[in-house]
Order: sequence, then C-alpha cells, then structure tokens
Amino acid sequence: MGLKAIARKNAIHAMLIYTGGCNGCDIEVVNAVYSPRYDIEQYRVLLTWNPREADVLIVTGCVTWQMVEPLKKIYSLIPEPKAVVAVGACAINGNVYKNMVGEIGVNEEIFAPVDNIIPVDAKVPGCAPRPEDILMGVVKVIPKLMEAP
Amino acid sequence: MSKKIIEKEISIGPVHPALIEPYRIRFFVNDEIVEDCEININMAYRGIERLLEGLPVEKALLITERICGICSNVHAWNSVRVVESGLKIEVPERANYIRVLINEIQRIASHLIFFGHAFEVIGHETFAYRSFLLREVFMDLMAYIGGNRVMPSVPVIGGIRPRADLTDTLKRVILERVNDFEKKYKEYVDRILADPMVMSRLTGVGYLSKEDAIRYHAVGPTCRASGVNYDVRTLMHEYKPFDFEVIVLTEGDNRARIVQRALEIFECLKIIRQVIKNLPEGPVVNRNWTIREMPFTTAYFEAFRGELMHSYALDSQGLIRNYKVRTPTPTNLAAMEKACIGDHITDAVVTIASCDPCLTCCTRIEVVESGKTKVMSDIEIVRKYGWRR
Amino acid sequence: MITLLRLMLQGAYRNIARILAKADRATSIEIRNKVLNLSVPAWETVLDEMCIGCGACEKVCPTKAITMIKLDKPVEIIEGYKREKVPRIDLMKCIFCLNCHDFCPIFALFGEAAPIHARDVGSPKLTLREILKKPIKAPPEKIEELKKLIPSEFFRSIIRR
Amino acid sequence: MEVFLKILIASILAIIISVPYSLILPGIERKIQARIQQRIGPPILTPGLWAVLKFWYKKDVEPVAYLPKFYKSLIIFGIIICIFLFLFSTPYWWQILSWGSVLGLIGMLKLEEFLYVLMGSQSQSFLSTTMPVPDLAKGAKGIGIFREFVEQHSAERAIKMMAVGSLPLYIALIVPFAIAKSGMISDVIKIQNPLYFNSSWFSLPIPSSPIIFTVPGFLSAIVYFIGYVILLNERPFNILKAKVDVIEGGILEYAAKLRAGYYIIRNLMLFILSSIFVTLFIGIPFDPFIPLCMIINIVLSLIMPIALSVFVAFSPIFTFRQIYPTAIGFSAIGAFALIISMI
Ligand code: SF4
Ligand code: SF4
Ligand code: SF4
Ligand code: SF4
Ligand code: SF4
Ligand code: SF4
Ligand code: SF4
Ligand code: SF4
Repeated sequence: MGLKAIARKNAIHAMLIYTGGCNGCDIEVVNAVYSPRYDIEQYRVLLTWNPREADVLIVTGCVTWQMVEPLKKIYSLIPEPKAVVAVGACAINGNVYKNMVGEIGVNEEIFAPVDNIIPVDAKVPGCAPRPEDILMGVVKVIPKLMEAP
Repeated sequence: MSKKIIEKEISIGPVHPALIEPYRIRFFVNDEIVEDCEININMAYRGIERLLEGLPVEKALLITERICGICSNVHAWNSVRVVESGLKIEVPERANYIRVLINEIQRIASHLIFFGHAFEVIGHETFAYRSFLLREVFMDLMAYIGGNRVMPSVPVIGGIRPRADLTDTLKRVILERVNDFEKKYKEYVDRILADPMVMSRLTGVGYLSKEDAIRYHAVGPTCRASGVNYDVRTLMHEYKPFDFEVIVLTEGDNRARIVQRALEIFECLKIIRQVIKNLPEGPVVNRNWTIREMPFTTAYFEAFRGELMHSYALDSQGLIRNYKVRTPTPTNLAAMEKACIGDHITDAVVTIASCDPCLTCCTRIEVVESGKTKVMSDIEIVRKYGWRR
Repeated sequence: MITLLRLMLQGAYRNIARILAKADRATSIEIRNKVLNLSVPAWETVLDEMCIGCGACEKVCPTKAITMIKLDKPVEIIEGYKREKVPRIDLMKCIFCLNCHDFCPIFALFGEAAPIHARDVGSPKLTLREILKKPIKAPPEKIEELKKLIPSEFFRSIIRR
Repeated sequence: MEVFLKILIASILAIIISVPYSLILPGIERKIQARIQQRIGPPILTPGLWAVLKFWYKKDVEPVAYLPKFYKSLIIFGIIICIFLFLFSTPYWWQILSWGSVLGLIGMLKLEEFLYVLMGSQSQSFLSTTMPVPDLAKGAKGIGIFREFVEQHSAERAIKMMAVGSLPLYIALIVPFAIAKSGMISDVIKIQNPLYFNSSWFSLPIPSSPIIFTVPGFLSAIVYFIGYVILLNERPFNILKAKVDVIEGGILEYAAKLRAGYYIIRNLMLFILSSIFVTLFIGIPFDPFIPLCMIINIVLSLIMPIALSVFVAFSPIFTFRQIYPTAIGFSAIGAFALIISMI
C-alpha cells in the first residue's frame, strides 16, 4: 500500500445530499454522524457540506425533478476519486412513490433509482436503514477510493 | 411606514448545511439585517396526494406514513382515523393505548431532533451530540415495538399490527428506559437554560406576537409559544383517558419555542407512564369490518408540529378518492417568514429552524391566473391542468 | 458572567474525566466491530417456524422481491398439509409496502403477528399450533380474496374445523 | 555572510519542524472535542496529516471564481505569510531590518486576515446563487435585486472582523512590548529570560520572570486567547465561515491541492500564534539551535490549541450582535492591562 492509499484510507470526507424522500433516511444518516453511539468519525469519515471537499457522496431520497440538476451538478463538482452511496429504498428503487401508484400509473415526479442519474458504488437497503447499515455502506466504498489512480 | 431599502439577495439551499432538507430560502438583506424573505419548498414534491388516488384504503397508511419520516406514525394513524370515523369501525381499547404510546414516543424523538437541529444551526455541536444521544432511547423503543427505528408501521384499520403488541417485558423495559431518560434529560435542560452564550443567541430573537401567530395560522408548539392555547389532543377522544397539560408560553421568541418543546416532553413522559400503568387487556386488532362507500371525511390530529388534517372519500369499491393532506409546516413557515424579518441572517436561519420545518409533506402550488393567485393542492392541479406542467 | 463561571466549574470535573479517562463514552464498541468487519447482520424478515409456506406473500409482492425457497424436510403443520417452502425477501427490491405482511394468512385470517415483515419480524408471541386453533376473524371479502392466493388444501383443512 | 547562512539554516529547520508538527494539532483538537461529546472520534492524525495528504493526491479541478489564477495564488500567499510570521518570531530574524518587532508581527497578521476578504470576493461556489432552482419565476419576490454569492457576504463580514474582531489580539500583543518598554522581541525576551542570551546549545534557559505571571500579563494572556480564537475563525467567532449561512466562506471553492494548502495554512496558524504566545508571554523562543528550548516551546504551545478545543466545544456561533460587545469588552480588558503595564 503506497502513501496515497494510506492517506485516502485515513481521511474521508462524506457529504450528504437529500433528494426528496421522506426525511427518514436523512435523519438516520444524521444520526450516524451526530449520535455518539454511532459516531461516523471513528471510521475516519468526516462530515462536510462542501462538494469540493467531499470524497463520498451519500444520496438519500427518491430524486424529485427539482433535485435532478442539483444532484448531477454536485456530483460533477466533487474532484476525483469519488464514490456514491445510495441510502434507502427510495434511492435504490424509488420505494412506494414509484412502485405503489394508484390510478395514475406512472409517477413522473420521481427520477429514482439514483443510478439512473449518477453511478452508484454501494447501496444500503431499508426503509429506513439502521445507522449501522449506513456506516457499513460508507465503509464499503473505501477500497474503491484507495484503489483509484 | 417608510419604504424598505433592500440591498441584495442572498439565497441558500436546497443543498445546504443548515437546511438538510431540500428547500430554498432567499433572504433579502440590508447589510446583515433581513428585510424580507422567501421560502421555496417545492423541492420535495413527490405527488403523494396523486399516488393515493384510486388506491385501496388499507394501503393508504403505507404511503401516508412515508409522507414524513419524523412523524411517520402521525400520518399513518391519521389516515386510518379518517376511515375509522367515516365507517364507524371500532378500535379496541388496548390498540388505542398502544397507538398513543408510539405517538408520544415519536413526539419525544421528534422534539429531540428539533433540539439537535436547532443547536447545530446555532453552532453548538456538543449540545447537538447530546440531543441525539438522548434520542437514541426512543429510537430503540420504537425499534423494539414496531420493528423499525423510523417507520414502525403500527396502526392498521381497526387496531394495530399485532407485532407491536406490548408484552410484560417490553413494558418493563419501556418504564426503565423512560425513568433513566428523565433523569438525564432534566440535567440536560437545566444545562441548556443556564448557558448564557446559547441563551444570548435565542432570547428576544424571532419574535412572533400572539396576533401574528393567529393571523398566520401558526399551529402546534409555534403558536403555543406565542400564547395561543390550542392543542388538538385535548379534543381527541383517543386522548380522553390520559391526563396531561398543554404548555403555553407567552414570550414568542426562539427561546420560548425551545422551552415549550422542552416542557412538552415532560408531559409526553407522563402520558407514556399512564399508558404502561393502565394498559387494558384484550385484542389489539378488530378485523371485523367491511369497506364500503364513504363520503368525504376529515380527521384532525395534533402532530408534533401542530394541527394535521387528512381527508378523503371512498368509492363503492373502497378505493380512495380525493385525498387531501394539510400539514402544519406550511402555516408555521409563513409565520416564521414574518418572524425572521429584522434579525441578522444568522439568527433568521435559527428562527426558521425554530418552527421545526420539515417540508417533505407540505408542497403546495400557488397558481397565478389572470392576476389572481390561488393556492391549490396537487389533486386540484391535475383536475384542472392535466398531469404534467 | 457569574453563571458562566458556575457552569464552567460544574462541568470541569465531568469533562476532564471525559477527556482524560474516556468517562461515559457512548459509542457502541459492538457496532464498531461489526461495521469494521463488514458484518452487520441484516434484520430478520421471516420467522420460519411460524410460516405455513403458503406462498401468498410471493404472489402479492408488487416488485417480485420474494422468492420461496424449498425446505430440505417438509414439516407437517396440520393433518393433510405440509410446509414445503419458506419465503425470503430481497431487500434491494423491496419497497416496504408490507403487502406480504398484510396478506399473510396468519395476520389476515387470525389477526396475529405475521411471520413475515419487511422491516423486522420480532419474536413470536404464540406457536403456530396455538394460532391455528383460534377462530378466524377476518372480513368475508378478505377471506374470498385470500382463497385465491393460498393453497386450497390448507384452506380446506382450517375451514373444516 | 556567516550570519546569513545561520539564518538560512535556522529558517529551514524551523519550517521543517513546524509544518509536520502543526499537522497533528487539529487531530488533538478534534479528539478532545470527541471525548467531550462522549464518542471515540477520529484518530489523531486523520484531520491533519492524512487529510492534507489525501487532498494532495486528489485530482485537480479548476475553481469557479472571477479570476481563477488569482484565487489560486492566494493560497500560496497565505502559506508564505504564515511562514514569515513564524520566522519573524524566531531568534535569528530578530536582527534583520527590525522585522522581529511588534510591527512585523502585526503587519503579517493583518495581511493574513485580508486574505479572507480577497478569497471571499473571488469565490463563486455553486451552493448559492447558481444553484439550478427556478428562483425568479413569475410572482417571485425581489426580482431585479442584486443577487450575491454567499462567499461575497462572507467577505463583507471579513472586513468587519478586521475592523473590530482583531482588536483584542493586537492589544494583547502590545502588552509584553509595553512591559519591556521596547518594540523588539529580543527586549521582551531579555526581561523575562536573561539567561537565554548567553546559553550554549545544549542548555535549558528557564525564564526567571515570565510576563504571564504578572497581573497585566495574565489579563492580556486571556485577551490574547480570545484574539487567537477570532483570528482562527473558530466558534464562537466564526461568523465569516458560519455554516448556517455562508457555509465556509471564501474557501468554498478550493479543491484538491489548493485545499491541502488551505489546511496547511490553518494548521500553521494554530501552531504559530501559539508559539508566538509562548515566546512573548513565557519567554521561551523557538530556537532551532537550542533544542531543549525549542522542545519546551513546542510542548507549551499545545496549551492554546487544547484550550481552544475545549472552548469551541462549548460555544455557539456568535452573530455581530454578540461579537461587537465581546470583542470590545475584551479589548477593554486588554487596554486596561496595557495601562497597568505602563505604570
Ligand atoms: S427509503 Fe423510506 S425512510 Fe428512506 S427516504 Fe425513502 S421513504 Fe423515507
Ligand atoms: S402536497 Fe404534500 S402531502 Fe400532498 S402529495 Fe404533495 S408533498 Fe405530499
Ligand atoms: S409536520 Fe407534523 S404531520 Fe408533518 S411530518 Fe411533521 S410532525 Fe408529522
Ligand atoms: S388554507 Fe392554510 S392558510 Fe389558508 S386558512 Fe387554511 S390553514 Fe390558513
Ligand atoms: S399555501 Fe400558504 S403556507 Fe402553504 S405553501 Fe402556499 S403560501 Fe405557503
Ligand atoms: S412537516 Fe412534513 S416533513 Fe416535516 S416532519 Fe412533518 S410531515 Fe415531515
Ligand atoms: S414489503 Fe417488500 S417483500 Fe413485502 S410485499 Fe412489499 S415489496 Fe414485497
Ligand atoms: S404468506 Fe405468510 S405464511 Fe404464507 S408463505 Fe408468506 S410468510 Fe409464510
């Protein structure tokens, strides 16, 4: 392991972008950061709100049409190497909003799954996932960051 | 009144550390002072009212529960209450008690999230960590009872899911945790209220007078902190068996809105104790009902942020027609848009956070038609303009 | 200023203990180990011994997230009816609509906790035998609907009682 | 010529020692806060050393700014300013052109503060005005009003902070010089630690009368600490980087290597101001040719970051409503100390 990989393994900045789910996943991600019980920083992951600083983008929610452009843009602003973690059923498959529609047939408001819009490296299922699942999802993408050129 | 001088606009959101949820605030400022502001809450629009059109009523609660992950139980319960009151479906006493229990547990969790968020916005990281730590108690309880920390999916038509039935062990665990929590929580509240630096940020900022609270239809803790005594729980038959007080403060500033919630948590604890003490025996779900046509029925509920309305009709096959939701945040936000004028921007963000905004539920569209503005919900929009803008 | 001083003195002892001796640390070491080993267990979604293997959940799942897996040894539940397979949920496809829970005959016919729940089933409160002895308490149209979903031999044997 | 060579070697040594050392300070800071917040927190090297290295290895991207080249160069200026600020406080620079004086220090600090104004006026991050949101739809409020980037607002705040926020630090900085009745650092050391000037390379000169143990010295040390917090833009005085509105202010657009540079600036400031404090108030200068003296300076300069981390853990962000009174109050204490020291 070169110095590069060690440095990348030891300092990871994660950014959360919430694209219009129900808040549940969002709060659980915040819980993984702000609840001392889960404490994401012990895994060398630091929370940031600046895409220029981030390495890992945590996406929650079902991507409503107003959030498509900001999501793409934020993703493009993150310097390489970067990884995306999709958290929650909304981000993975659109959840009830996309799949349990009444007479409307197709819900055109929802652009989920997230990997339609940006490439996703790890998926965390659940509605809502537990914070430990989210932590594991973030830890899973670290090898990808380390191996990147 | 002299004309306001507006120097410039500073807009933040929808991706922003202080908001978390996607919404956009445009502050119109003069130097540091906010002269006007506009909040755009359209980013989380998922068209829930449309999705519900034509869905079997048993499934409604699974979508309404997902209106919001903070007060999932409130929405699920209230959408069930509509059909229960419309079709006179009886709910066993025990089920009712457990619904109240889950609701009060979630109310505490929600208020603690509010503290966490408010302190984060004020910039006090340590208090935010402490709030989230206290909250873990209730998240755990929710996971024990309902199977998930966020979406317990407890109510169903005619009662609750039997998975959420309380056993004696669970009752003991709840009581223990609650007692333990109360001790720590008292310390926490004392510590916060004694902190001069935090209080200097909160006291006297974001003042909402009683008249304004009434004029802008503020609801829930926001109006109760401005001296309006209004709590839907006092009118609900579900809450008849329980003894609790409505906390009303008159200061109307950010500090009052925090203290109001802090005190309300003690009342919630009181209700939880009563549930555990008086929990009646019996079945938890009544499966003996038939769905038939139902006229337009409305149910009101005291959600954690104020009054919540759900209403719909059922057609002859038991499918939902014309679902309407009115959540507390839009009216509270309108009040906050007013309350933050005249403060520094940094304080204004705190003021907006102090009504505990969470906008995933409250998108409405204002239609401007030949000079007249009209607020419409999405069902009305589809009726009038078709599916896609 | 006085309050500030008082607070500082009060907090000093506790916080010095926190800084130097890691006093009242709330981070869960158990979770830490599990996360670092990438071995956080998925939550329980199916209680095998409570399931009658009827397959209703598989049929009602809107996203085909449920597959029935064959048991090595079929288990006889009531005379004339054996449990041959049990469901497994693929959480990546699940949308948590709880159709599986709501159509499971244990809940739909008997009003008891179903052995399937996309979030967490919890622990059983009764045994399957006790449940099957109870009277059915479901609305008639629900029974009609379920008849189409579950194997007829099972249905006959519980209706016969 | 020999003097020149000595200065060169001393400077290189000082830089080689101070830069890596400063990289562990944010880790210590974060760890202490984490312990107060009842959690494990990141390993000590993560927020400093590894973060800088990681950013160094990230792919470069062009920042969005009015003048990208100028914006990028600000980081290099920042590092140079930091290093000179530090060097001026080390003994071998004291003689040159009287840079090792109160004026040299204050001048450099002012330049450092001014960087924030420049950064803020340049950066144009995506997180505010340019976000693709239909803001100016029909019926929206305030159409036609000048729309500002949050960073520019941060620059305006930086100007205000320059005007009032940095008063405490400067007043506190002057006090030791007033006590020594001279503008030169060497005189300040002389009254505290006369031994230092005739000690050999392996000796340990213990100060006989540190200024911090006198009444004006103690008062001004407190004021210096407040100034330290203000200059580092930490809570409660981080209004120009307040997360709630201006996010991170002017440094928003720095990515990859530039961000590594920014981290180095911040970490260096954390160390340098603390080291200057030890030099001026305790009388132990950072002298690379007297190792024991230097080590003590380094160890004692942990005091400020540790105090800072505890202080930060318990304070909210102040708005200007609170900053003006606080800054002026502490400046008054500093002025009081100054007056006593003159008597
Ligand atoms: S996955 Fe579930 S909890 Fe998460 S945002 Fe979507 S609906 Fe909410
Ligand atoms: S108006 Fe609100 S509650 Fe209704 S569908 Fe839209 S977001 Fe949901
Ligand atoms: S505003 Fe009220 S009803 Fe809406 S999610 Fe929040 S607590 Fe629930
Ligand atoms: S629709 Fe909203 S704003 Fe209008 S009267 Fe009703 S509560 Fe008030
Ligand atoms: S209806 Fe009123 S409160 Fe609701 S979003 Fe529109 S303006 Fe705001
Ligand atoms: S106001 Fe809406 S988003 Fe906020 S908690 Fe209530 S339902 Fe959720
Ligand atoms: S909850 Fe999941 S597994 Fe069950 S029916 Fe719905 S989608 Fe299928
Ligand atoms: S519906 Fe229930 S009983 Fe039937 S297979 Fe599924 S879990 Fe088992």
